[in-house]
Amino acid sequence: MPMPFHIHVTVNKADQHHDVEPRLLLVHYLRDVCGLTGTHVGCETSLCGACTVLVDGKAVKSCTMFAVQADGSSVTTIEGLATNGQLHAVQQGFWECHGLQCGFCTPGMIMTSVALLARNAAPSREQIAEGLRGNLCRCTGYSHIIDAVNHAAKAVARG
Amino acid sequence: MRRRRWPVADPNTTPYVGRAMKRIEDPRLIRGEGTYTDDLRLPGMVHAAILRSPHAHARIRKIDTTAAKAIPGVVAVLTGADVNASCGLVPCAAAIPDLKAPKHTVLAGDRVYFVGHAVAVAVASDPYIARDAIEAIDVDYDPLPVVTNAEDAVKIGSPLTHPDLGSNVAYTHNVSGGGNIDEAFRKADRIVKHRLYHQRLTPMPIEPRGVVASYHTGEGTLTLWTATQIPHLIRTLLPGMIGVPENKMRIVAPEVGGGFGAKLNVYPEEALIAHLAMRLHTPVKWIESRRDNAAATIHGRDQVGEYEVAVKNDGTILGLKSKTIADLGSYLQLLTPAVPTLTGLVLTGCYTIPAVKMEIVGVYTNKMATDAYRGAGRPEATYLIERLMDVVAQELKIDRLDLRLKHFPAPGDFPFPTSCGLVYDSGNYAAALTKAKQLANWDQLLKDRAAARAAGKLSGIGVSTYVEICAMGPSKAMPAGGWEWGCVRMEISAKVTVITGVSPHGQGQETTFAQIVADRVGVPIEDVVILHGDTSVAHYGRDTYGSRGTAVGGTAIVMCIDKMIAKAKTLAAHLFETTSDHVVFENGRFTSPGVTNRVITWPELAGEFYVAKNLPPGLEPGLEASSFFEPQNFTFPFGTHICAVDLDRDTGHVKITKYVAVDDCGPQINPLIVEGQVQGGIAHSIGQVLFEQTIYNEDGQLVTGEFMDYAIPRAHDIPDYILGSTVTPSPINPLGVKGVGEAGTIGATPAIANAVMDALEPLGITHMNLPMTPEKVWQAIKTKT
Amino acid sequence: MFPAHFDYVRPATVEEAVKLLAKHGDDAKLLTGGHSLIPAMKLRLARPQVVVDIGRIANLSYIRETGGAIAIGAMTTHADIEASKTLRDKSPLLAETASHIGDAQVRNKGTIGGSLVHADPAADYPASILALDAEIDVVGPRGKRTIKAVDFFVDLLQSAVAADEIVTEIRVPATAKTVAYVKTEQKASGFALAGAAVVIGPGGVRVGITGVAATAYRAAGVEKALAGQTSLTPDLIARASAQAAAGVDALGDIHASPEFRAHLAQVNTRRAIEKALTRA
Amino acid sequence: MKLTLSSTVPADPSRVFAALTDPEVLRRTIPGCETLTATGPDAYEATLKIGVAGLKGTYTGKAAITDQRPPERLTLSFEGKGGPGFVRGSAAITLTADGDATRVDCAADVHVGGLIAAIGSRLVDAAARKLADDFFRQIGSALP
Repeated sequence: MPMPFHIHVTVNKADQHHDVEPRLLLVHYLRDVCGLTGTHVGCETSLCGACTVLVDGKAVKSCTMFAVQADGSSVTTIEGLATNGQLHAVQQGFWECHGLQCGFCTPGMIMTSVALLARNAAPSREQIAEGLRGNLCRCTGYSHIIDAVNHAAKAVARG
Repeated sequence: MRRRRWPVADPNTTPYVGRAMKRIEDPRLIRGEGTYTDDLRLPGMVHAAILRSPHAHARIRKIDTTAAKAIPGVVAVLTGADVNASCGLVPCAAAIPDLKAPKHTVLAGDRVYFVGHAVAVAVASDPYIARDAIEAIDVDYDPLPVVTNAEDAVKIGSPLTHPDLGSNVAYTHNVSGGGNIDEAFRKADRIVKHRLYHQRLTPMPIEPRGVVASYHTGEGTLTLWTATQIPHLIRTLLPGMIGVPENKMRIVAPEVGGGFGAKLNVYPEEALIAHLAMRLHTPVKWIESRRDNAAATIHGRDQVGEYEVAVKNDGTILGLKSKTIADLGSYLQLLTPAVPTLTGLVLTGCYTIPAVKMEIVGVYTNKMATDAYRGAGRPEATYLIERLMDVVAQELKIDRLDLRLKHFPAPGDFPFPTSCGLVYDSGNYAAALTKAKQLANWDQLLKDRAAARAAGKLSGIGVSTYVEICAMGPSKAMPAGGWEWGCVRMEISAKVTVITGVSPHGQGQETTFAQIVADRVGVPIEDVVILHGDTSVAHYGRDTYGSRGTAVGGTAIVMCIDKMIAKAKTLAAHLFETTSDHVVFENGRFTSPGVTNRVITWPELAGEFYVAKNLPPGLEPGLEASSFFEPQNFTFPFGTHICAVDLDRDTGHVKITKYVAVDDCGPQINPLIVEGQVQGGIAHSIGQVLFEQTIYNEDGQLVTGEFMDYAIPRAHDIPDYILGSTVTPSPINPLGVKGVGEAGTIGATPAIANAVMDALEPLGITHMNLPMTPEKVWQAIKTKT
Repeated sequence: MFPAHFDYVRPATVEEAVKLLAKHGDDAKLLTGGHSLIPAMKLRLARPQVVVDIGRIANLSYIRETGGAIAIGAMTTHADIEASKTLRDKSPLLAETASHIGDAQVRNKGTIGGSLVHADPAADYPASILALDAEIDVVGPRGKRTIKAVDFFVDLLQSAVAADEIVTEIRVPATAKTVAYVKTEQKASGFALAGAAVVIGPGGVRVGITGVAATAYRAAGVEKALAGQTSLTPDLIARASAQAAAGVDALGDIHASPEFRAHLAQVNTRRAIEKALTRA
Repeated sequence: MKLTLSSTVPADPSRVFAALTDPEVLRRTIPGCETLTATGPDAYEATLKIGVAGLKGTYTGKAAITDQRPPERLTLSFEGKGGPGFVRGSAAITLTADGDATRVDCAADVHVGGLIAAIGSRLVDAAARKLADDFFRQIGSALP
């Protein structure tokens, strides 16, 4: 049995210290060790994007990263997005524009969109679609999701 | 240019119905606070992993679980020999005469019949160890001959999927209706023949299936959380499998991450995990991997057919004959054999076709079962009739819209009996077509195509005018009751609790039902809560499928409200010292003009009902009503979809340049949600027409077992939609609503396919199997140029 | 979804990592961005005993000019390459290619060194690495050596990097703006069914093709047909591009037949040359 | 999956034939062969660690040589299974003298199942060819 590995991760601004098995995936660490089940698992080949979180501000697929690799990093999950109970602009956009149906892909969609808007504050519809290439949705047909990200971009621009 | 069609409504403005309101279910979901099956954590919970067959057909010589059991943390390793006697048979609810059905145990017995067939289960303290354990199980297989193609499977000498059944043919189902088909074909000037293929599809909800079971030994009660569309049907069927009585069984569908028919089933794992919880005296969780979802959750479509249309030279269609071979896979799941027969029900589409004859042959192959996938039968029928209309128009050189218009029943012809034996409730097909043409700027579209063709480009326009069957359905036409149940209770605080027997999983009925209830009861929408998906809360129900939620479930709630208001009026009359017929109820206020100036509001009345000190004789305390709604017919939404495409000659790539959909689902409770349903449905069709396909190789190996190899649409595959609607209420229910969950998928597949074929028509290409992949398009172009 | 057990080591230096590889031999795998290795481990197609995470080694992530070339640290992510102003200005092909890899999340984690060593026959970089005539530095127990791009992709999933070696740096020459990468993607995975990378410079045209065969390759026939030509007419480009898969044993699978892959190689080569020329 | 492969081994057919039926040579030349034991005349049990690059799996299985007609041809049938799935099939091997060397033609019918068939269909065919090529190259170099 491999030696457990001690990690220190800042998750949604809270310090977390745990001994973990090397094989524990970051997504399972977040869900099962930290109890943050908003990050979902939809595939095992790094394609669906439901598990997307921000690691040191960058969108990554937490199913394709071992928890040990996040040692020393700062992770933001969907649960850490709202501040003081106030929805993030992207969350608000998804709500306003019916950007979700079953909601399963939604946390990953939102996290990818947050990172997308951080890189490009005023994306075109095509750029939004391209930016969401790594996130699959089977319910919405994406059109309302693109509306949602657009809505968020405009809301942020308005301040 | 695209614009938002539906400004989101101010939540404080009434009426709520008909307005684009933000969803009530969203705040928890966008915060990551929804509880899906995999999010459940119970004390002492252990984790199951299932070992699945790598063979499409094999005899199991021996299973050695010794090494797996020795792994620290492993709780149990069990095979079919250990569990099947306690788990009954996986049920099929479809009543098809002379159906040959194999015994479907939860784990394989001495044979496996498809890749992904469950062979053994390991239970461990964590899912990693459970995975270690199934890897350590040694199964000795003796491979047997495999059949993977349904057309081959009906040939003499084919390997048999189930040798004990003696044949691969599960059933032959004949539908004929209307006039004499032979006479129709005798009178025809021409017989137009066409062969059409509906490829196998994998539904791929983003949340795979999952089950958590907990058994209370002392009480003998079982609680089963499962990612399902049908908690109530499971509660009806699971008792017969595992022996826990229905009234000691609670089924919960927590948040469910998409269904599309894939979760409209009773699966082996539901019985197996329940049994393990009982056997091991501890809660057990099983979560499906994507690979297992692709291999062992139902597939859709997989039908191939030969079709013949009898026509006069002026385009008049006299009759339609079809022979369809439906690939059922190796086992019957809940509705497997019924789905192809649904195709037969709307074979004539939205046209007057005097005589029809259809033969459906359901065939076993060594593949996963097919079953209801979004649209279930209607996309198949719509694709074939709409392709045939184009083929007929092309052969007779008449305009394809004229051909369609010529065969539409007029608005005055409704209720319209069809040759397939249905009675369409209401419709105005020409109006939808006209509106779609307007939105598409039809004449300009034709000019653009002509210009593109003149410039040597391959440009096409496709049209589909469809009708579908929704609001399933009248119980006499359904396998296990098509009614719906609801309950509306006004609490003592005047908050309204609504319980529905439908089980939404993305369709937004927490919002649409709240809109209906708030308007009818006259309370603010935030005072309404919709409960669903838990059989201990919603005691009865027939769940969510077949675009039935609002039309059937919503109607049950309307009936409850009417009963509740009638009861409230009795008390109001008592308080007004008059009779009920002198009480007026409006906007949440009870008055009695001419009797008194007093106004009674819900809080006062609700208090009286529960304090119960001043009730008239014979009036029961409490303010609650429940109802079962039994629909007298299905509803028949319809519409017109128009699609324009450009083809890249060099790469075969199809680009959708315009997409217009006009759908008539009756009055829309929430246009934003309707729009979402239509857009989502069209996306499934884009996938089906252009790239999705489930592929088994000749050895029966599933080679599209992951998102790496099975493509579903992504954001950049989606065109800008132009959506519109017409409103033709249904007379079948008091809301007039028809249903819209599957419309997009039913209307869009033929529109897109017809567009691609239209683009290829100048080259003389008249046939292409779905999906119309770049390589197929390129090959077709290459052979003609 | 659940990888098998492994031991995890996280060396701080390249030297330490090389020692670990030498010690564990075939049982060890390097972990870089993880986008090839981790999915394979989750499916248990790969089950190394020891995972050597070189993600924390300092100074393996950089993009800087050195003489006439741009040096890229092996652990530089696709996202950094895509966004690099230095590359966009001096050698834009690699940045353009990086923008075609996977998706935004994959590009944030995946590294150029990891991708190259994996030598996936349908990965995007190999076409450009070949067209750019890049050099790849590796360090192993026998010291440091430099591998030329043409020698790098040996066989299916096999690069010239030995199991005990680590890629440290990739160097690409500064080029003109007349470069392009054109790709047809496998619809499901986003990998290349056929990708063509083109560099048009004073020395001629260099073309790298990925996705078509067991390894990426230089399209020698195309290059030869265009060698010494002063005017790249559409007709000449078309005739030359027709050689894009000449003599190549094209792969076939459910996503594309060998014939279609070879055809797409030709089409994308032509389109890449045309696109590159528009950037002159 | 049908595979046809040709290779040239620098030795005459009788020596190549002898090598192909010699367990000791086979153990050294089959890519990834860890153990190979004879269980009867021309029947073997073997453990192979095969795959490409890091995607290696361990397979245990049986092989038998039939239809021997030295030094012209033989048929090798095999079945193996491991974590990633199973492989089974047969290969008809024909040896033809080609100057001082032997041309080896191999017509194989290979069935793979499980994960290896489900994942990366693109890679299976190519990997099988590579393994066969490696094998014949090894045979060539193993001959004295």
